Amino acid sequence: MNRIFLPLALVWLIIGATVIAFSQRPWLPRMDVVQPIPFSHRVHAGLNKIPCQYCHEYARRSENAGVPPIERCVGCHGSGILGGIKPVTRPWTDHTQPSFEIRWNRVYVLPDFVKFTHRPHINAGIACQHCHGDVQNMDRVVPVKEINMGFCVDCHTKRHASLDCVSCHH
Amino acid sequence: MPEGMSRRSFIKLAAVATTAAALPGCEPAARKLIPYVVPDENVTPGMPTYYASSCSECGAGCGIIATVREGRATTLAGNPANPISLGAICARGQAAVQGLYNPDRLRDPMRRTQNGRLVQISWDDAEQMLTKRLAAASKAGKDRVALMRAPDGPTFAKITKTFLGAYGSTQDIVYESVSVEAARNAAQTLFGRTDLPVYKLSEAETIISFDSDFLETAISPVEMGRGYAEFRTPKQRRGELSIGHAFYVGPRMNMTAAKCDDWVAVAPGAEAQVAWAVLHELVAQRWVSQNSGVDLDELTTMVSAYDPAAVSQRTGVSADLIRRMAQAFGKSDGAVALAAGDDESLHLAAYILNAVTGNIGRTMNFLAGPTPPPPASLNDLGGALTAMRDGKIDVLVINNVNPVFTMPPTLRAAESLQRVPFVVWMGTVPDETANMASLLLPTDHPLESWRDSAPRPGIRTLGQPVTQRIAESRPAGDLLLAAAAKVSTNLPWKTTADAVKAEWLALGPQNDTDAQTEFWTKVRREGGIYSNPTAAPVKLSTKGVKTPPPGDAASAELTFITFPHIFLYDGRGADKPWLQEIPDPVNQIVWDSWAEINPDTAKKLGIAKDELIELKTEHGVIEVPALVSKYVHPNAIAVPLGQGHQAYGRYANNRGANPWQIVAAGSMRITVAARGTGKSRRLITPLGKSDMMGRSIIEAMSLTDLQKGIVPPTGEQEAPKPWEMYPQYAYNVHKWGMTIDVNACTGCSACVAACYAENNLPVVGKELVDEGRIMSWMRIERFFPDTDENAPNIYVTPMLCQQCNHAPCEPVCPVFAAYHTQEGLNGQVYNRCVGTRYCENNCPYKVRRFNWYEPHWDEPLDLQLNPDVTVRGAGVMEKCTFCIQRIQHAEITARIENRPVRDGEIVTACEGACPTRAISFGDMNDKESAMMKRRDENSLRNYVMLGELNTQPAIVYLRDMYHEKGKA
Amino acid sequence: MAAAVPENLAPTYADVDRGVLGIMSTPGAIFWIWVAFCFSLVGIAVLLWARQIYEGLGVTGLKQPTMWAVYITNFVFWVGIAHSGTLISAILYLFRSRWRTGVYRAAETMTLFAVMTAGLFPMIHLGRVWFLYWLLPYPNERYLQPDFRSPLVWDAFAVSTYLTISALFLFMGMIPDAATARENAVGWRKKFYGLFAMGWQGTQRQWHHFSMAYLLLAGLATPLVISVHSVVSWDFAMAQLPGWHSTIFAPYFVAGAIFSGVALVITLLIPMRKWLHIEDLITLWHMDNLAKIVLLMSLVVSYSYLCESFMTWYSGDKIEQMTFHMRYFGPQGYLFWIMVACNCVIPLFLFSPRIRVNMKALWIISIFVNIGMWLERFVIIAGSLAVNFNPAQWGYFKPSITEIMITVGSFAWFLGLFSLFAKFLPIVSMTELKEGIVWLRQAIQKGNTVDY
Amino acid sequence: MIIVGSFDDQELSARAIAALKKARIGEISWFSPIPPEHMEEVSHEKKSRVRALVLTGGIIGVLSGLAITIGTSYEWSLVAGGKPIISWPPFIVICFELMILLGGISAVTSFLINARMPAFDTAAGYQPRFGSDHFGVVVRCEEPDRTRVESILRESGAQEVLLEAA
Repeated sequence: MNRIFLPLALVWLIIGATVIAFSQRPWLPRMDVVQPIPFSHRVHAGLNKIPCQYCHEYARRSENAGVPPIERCVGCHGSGILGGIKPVTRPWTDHTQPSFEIRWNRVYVLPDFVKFTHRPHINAGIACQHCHGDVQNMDRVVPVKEINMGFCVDCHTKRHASLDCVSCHH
Repeated sequence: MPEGMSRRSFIKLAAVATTAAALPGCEPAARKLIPYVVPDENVTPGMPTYYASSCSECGAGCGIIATVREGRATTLAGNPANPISLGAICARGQAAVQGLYNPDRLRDPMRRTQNGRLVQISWDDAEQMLTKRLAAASKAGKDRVALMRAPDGPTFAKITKTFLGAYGSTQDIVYESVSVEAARNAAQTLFGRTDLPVYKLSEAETIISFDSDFLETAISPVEMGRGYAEFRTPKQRRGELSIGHAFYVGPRMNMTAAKCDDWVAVAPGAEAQVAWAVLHELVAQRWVSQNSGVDLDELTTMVSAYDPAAVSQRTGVSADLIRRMAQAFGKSDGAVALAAGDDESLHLAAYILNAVTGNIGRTMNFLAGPTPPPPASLNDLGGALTAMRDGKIDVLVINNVNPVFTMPPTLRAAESLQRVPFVVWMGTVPDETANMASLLLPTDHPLESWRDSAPRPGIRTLGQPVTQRIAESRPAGDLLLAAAAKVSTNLPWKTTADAVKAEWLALGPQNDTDAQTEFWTKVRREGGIYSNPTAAPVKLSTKGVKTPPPGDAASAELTFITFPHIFLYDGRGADKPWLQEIPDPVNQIVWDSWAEINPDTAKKLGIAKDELIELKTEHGVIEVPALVSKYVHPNAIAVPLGQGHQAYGRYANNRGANPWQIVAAGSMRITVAARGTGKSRRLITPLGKSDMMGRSIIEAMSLTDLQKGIVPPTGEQEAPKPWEMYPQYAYNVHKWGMTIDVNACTGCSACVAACYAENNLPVVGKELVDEGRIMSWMRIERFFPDTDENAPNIYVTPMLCQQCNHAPCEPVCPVFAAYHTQEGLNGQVYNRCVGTRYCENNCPYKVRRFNWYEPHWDEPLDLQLNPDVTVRGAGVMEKCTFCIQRIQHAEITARIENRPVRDGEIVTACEGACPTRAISFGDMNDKESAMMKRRDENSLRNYVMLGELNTQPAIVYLRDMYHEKGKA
Repeated sequence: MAAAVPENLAPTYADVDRGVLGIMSTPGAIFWIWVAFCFSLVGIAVLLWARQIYEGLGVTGLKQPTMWAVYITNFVFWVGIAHSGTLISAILYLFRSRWRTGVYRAAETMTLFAVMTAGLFPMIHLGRVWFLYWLLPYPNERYLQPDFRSPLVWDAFAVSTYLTISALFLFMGMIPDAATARENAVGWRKKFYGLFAMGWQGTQRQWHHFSMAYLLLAGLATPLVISVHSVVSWDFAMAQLPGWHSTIFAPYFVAGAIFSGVALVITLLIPMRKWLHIEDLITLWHMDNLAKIVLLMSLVVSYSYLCESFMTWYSGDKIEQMTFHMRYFGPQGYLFWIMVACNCVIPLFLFSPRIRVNMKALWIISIFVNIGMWLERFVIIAGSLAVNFNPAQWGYFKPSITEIMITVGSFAWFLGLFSLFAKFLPIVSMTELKEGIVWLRQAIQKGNTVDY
Repeated sequence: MIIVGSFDDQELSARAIAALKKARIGEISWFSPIPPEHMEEVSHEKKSRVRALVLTGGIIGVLSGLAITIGTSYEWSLVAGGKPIISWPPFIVICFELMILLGGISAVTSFLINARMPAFDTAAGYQPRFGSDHFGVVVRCEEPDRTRVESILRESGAQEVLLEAA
């Protein structure tokens, strides 16, 4: 009997695993994101207690939270607030290079058909950590929660937020 | 624009946002974040920014509000502050963004080599070349430099003067292809005015249009459309409910004629006699105003040859109809006659009609104040071109006009340009004229540059750039000023931006810098300064009035008539794919030109449908496919302008024929010899049948019924009172709905263009339209009535998703991609769709669209995409959801501000664009909303499409209105 | 024609085995060329499908408003074909109809492959076939499930159930035959047939449960076959489109399915019995009976057409009437009239007993019926969509080369699989022929006495 | 000891079984290449358990149909076309199909289990010809009964009687 049923079970296992593998989406948060400069959220948000929205200032006003303009970095790093400029921050305190860019790598990427906007969530008093995890304890930001539809829907159900598909997909 | 933002980061940010929007379905979105170096205080990334500006697509002077996303202008809407547009915008205006992002725009300066090839050169070389030639020309003598341009506003005119002055020339040729010279001459003759009057259709009760397509291209389509809708809205006049009564006298049924009550089909050229016959009847019956200041006796002698009976004999228009027109005109409380064309006697008659009935100062006004200078007259134009041929011009700078394409052969434009040793072309998309130029300079699109316009007294619009340049272009004014700066040291300004600012500051408060700053902010915010000018007093003098020759018009030979296309106009719109793909409202043809020919004439000439007709005049020959239609007079063959480009970018090239090639300068009509060639080219239309087959799709009712309060029999079959098997769902917060006034809808398709722009609808091209793959979520549904009596001339109405409460499309979807939202919408979740297409099969209105292929935009047209709307990939069904992204935006804002969504806060794209305000959107739960009130106030006219199916649409249409035929 | 078997040489059990096992001899070159030809056509179809998936459904002739046409027609056609197999094997089994024994395995095989072919078409027609599994309920983090109110989900359940049950029915019924083949084979074939026989030895215990299970399976398959085509018809009847929205559709489609299916059985059996030399296993008596079913079903189908037209006229629904008017006299009206000729007129020849046993004539008539029934579905599907509620959106469908080749490929796929089956597995049930050997003897006699 | 009688006719083998039963000798079983109507008749077996199992399978099918349709409808209640969330008529279709599906699968599986299939061993007394044109009657008996059994088989018309060691 086993001679037939074992291979069958194996085939089913393989099919099942394939289905599960493919039902994952390529835009899941990436664990391996390395930023171009060794920026530490732990130092900024944790040790120095800089509020999230000091840098990610658009979160309450816009779809995107936004990455801080270099001017914002220079605000502290280039002025007297910090005792001196650490070597790693030198490139962008050099005002002679206005076109200097930091090309941050995105940790959280949503597909185009998900129209997530930060604005209502921040205004509803959801802590950033709710989705992004305890960023203030991370040197390098890695995703803690798997941001998928179930994650959104769970919270929306709990908080009686809109469960209309078109609220996010349009 | 954010001035502090670095150019590179803008381009990159734009690129990030675009890739995100342009990638459908499964591709991972952009993976990089690039921060600003210094943030712009006025811009919130991820949120739209709005800039007021002015529209440069035609001379009407509408204001626009550009929606800018991350530095990219995505959509244009009307500017509510501007009294001409009052928040609405036409299809052509909206397509300006496609001009901006046109993939065929010239990106770098080009020089033509000896063998005719174009080579790219640097701006420095180009400017050097230009100034060298200019210097040489001005050294050779006076007036050896000429500039041909469009009427580009007062500031640009000053820059032009400065430039020409620096090179010792006065040759400023302002060129408009569609001439209104006859109207100007008539105004000059009668009133001594050099400007044209302004019409107030809303004040009128009767309109007679003598071949003036005032709802389409003549005058100002947005303003006239709005006025016409008011004129047609049922309202109390002299204690009786009535709607305006409109007559259209002309050889073909255009969109304007379709919306009028009576289309008086006349042979081309017979309009004037009819107009004078109406005048005859008015005078004979003394339906004239006592204090019009017109010498009636003199008038009586002038009109003596135009007794209605006699004119009826000569033109074939029934005398009774002429008398009815006169009666309606003379006995109404406010009337207006409009005219178009090159026949001065026709314009005279129209002006006199308005004058004798006392309507000057009421429905027709000459405004007091500085009026825009007229474009070059035919004589001046001829003179300038002769000068070129005679070698009197060394350098010709052509800015933003296409004389080679739009000038009839009699002007010999191409030959003239060839004789000019150095032709400089400045513009965006290289055209036929650019083909003859030695130097091609890419200039900024109007949306990229500073400009202004003064379309009429009291209105001055300011155009500010709404987006950064997308090519290596420069403002045309800057080029002229830079060239002038080489030889002249005391220029008032260095750049166009300076010039515009200086000119505008001169209009505001002086000596107070704070007030000046405030003024400058205000005009930029409002897009101009607007005042309400008084009507200038005019006195009519009939001296020198030419009456039409009282010849026999009915038996005249076959006449070719051409007319500006509602979207492509004289050809300048042909490079914009939206305008090519949106079907012409009356004939529903896309991507081609057609020859309207009466079935009788076609039969006589043996011409079949779609057969190429060879149209031969003394000036040339064109071949156009036949559109056999009863809506054109048997004596006429009508071909629209616009197509027939040889060099105007990929969207315009090699389509249709150019009627400019066979007419004479100054006229759009000419005697023609037509014959079938035996070859044929199918005219492409997305429309199936033109016959409604008695179904309740577009309904109409007569004024009499409305007055009596009778609900007319609908096209619908008798259905038993719907019996609900299941309890209705409750919509606790909102239930979105729409009211569409079919009576107000003219078919102008501004809503369709708005939908294309807002919802990232791809343009599929002629072949795919033919295959039935057009992607428009919204369309103008057009039907011909099956009866001549008691029906509108043509039925038109916007057709879009009806958001049915009992939507047939929803329960057939196996995966809930189509479902009903909690706010009563027919949601469509694109990423859930597997593409069974069952929903579209089950949609009785056929308003769903399937992505047969991956959508595609030629770069950089994709910069126009709206990031709030997903771009749908291949295999996905898509449809209108009442601009759900705008609803979401407003609801989120309201929630954050802790208040309910206000009525009118959400404006759908179609509603916002509609010039006639035919569309209103609102909450059906809120009985006080403007949308619901409109329903209630017009309860007799309410109907829903295909109501017998009990789909319970959220769109309630208001029936079209008509006067019963034969009744004044 | 039918091999003349003298009475004294009436077949024995061994003759039956020899006859059927003889078919399963090693095939020759012609067979392989034929199979290779079939599967190369399938290959073309697969390539075209791959292109369709890559580029989008634009490569088909589908358009506004005919969103469904050839693919769905093929789906309904093949599901319909499948039905006759179950009818012959299950329903006639329950009725203890003697003559089914000779033909039922072939019909059942046809059912399985036809359902397999049919099942491909909903996939081929999908815009995003890679999300096909969304039509089935499975736990997922999105909390999203299919909408069981959609007829397409019923379809998914009905067709997959049908595929499962007909495969079970076929392979279970084949167990005793496979054992016979196993006992008469050597080498790899012995193992091959042993796999299908699953250790069947015809013991008392095996027969005891087999008989009951087979009977119950036949009992389950009977309502299933009715339900499957009813569900397929509801894909259309549940829509409100004029020409689709009709309560007559379920019986009408079931009748049509049996009609076309039996016709295809005839189409397949006539060359098969000739080329495989099994005229004395599948006799003229069998063919005569099949022809009678075709005739009966032709009359039922014709009645349905009349009924449909009458109801349209009697309802007074103008839109419905217009749809039918356009179906009869519209630009594609000729398709309807070809269909009427094929389905209602040509089968009337079968009233003649001589034509019923004239294999050439019968074969040609069966081909006409196949064409007619394909057209029937096409006329209903594409024709009704073309003439919908909104005249501004009317438009007729024209197939593209992709659709034509995929259709051809589906026939090739079906014939290829069927040929392989016929050559390698018992295409005629030995067990049941042996059981009814008395009847077989009579059948051969009847075949001999038929005047032809 | 196992005695195998082979017959070329079902009725003869059935007669043999009947006779053996009457004589109350040994344990009788048989092989048949065709559906054994006559042999079953004389064997007087209990009704097959397959019946009950198929019924169970069908009921499970209906119940799982109800569970899937109603459960998933409540999991996320989406409105479509104004129809109720729990729409019975369409759900019945699903229940029906699942009833058939599970009923059919349980018919086959219960047959296989009850018939001890797939079988990898040869049953005692099996001969290959029982797979095509011969019927076998197998009697498991003690040595003393051997002659009686053989004679009954021969009298009933067995073509051949073989003796197999146990």
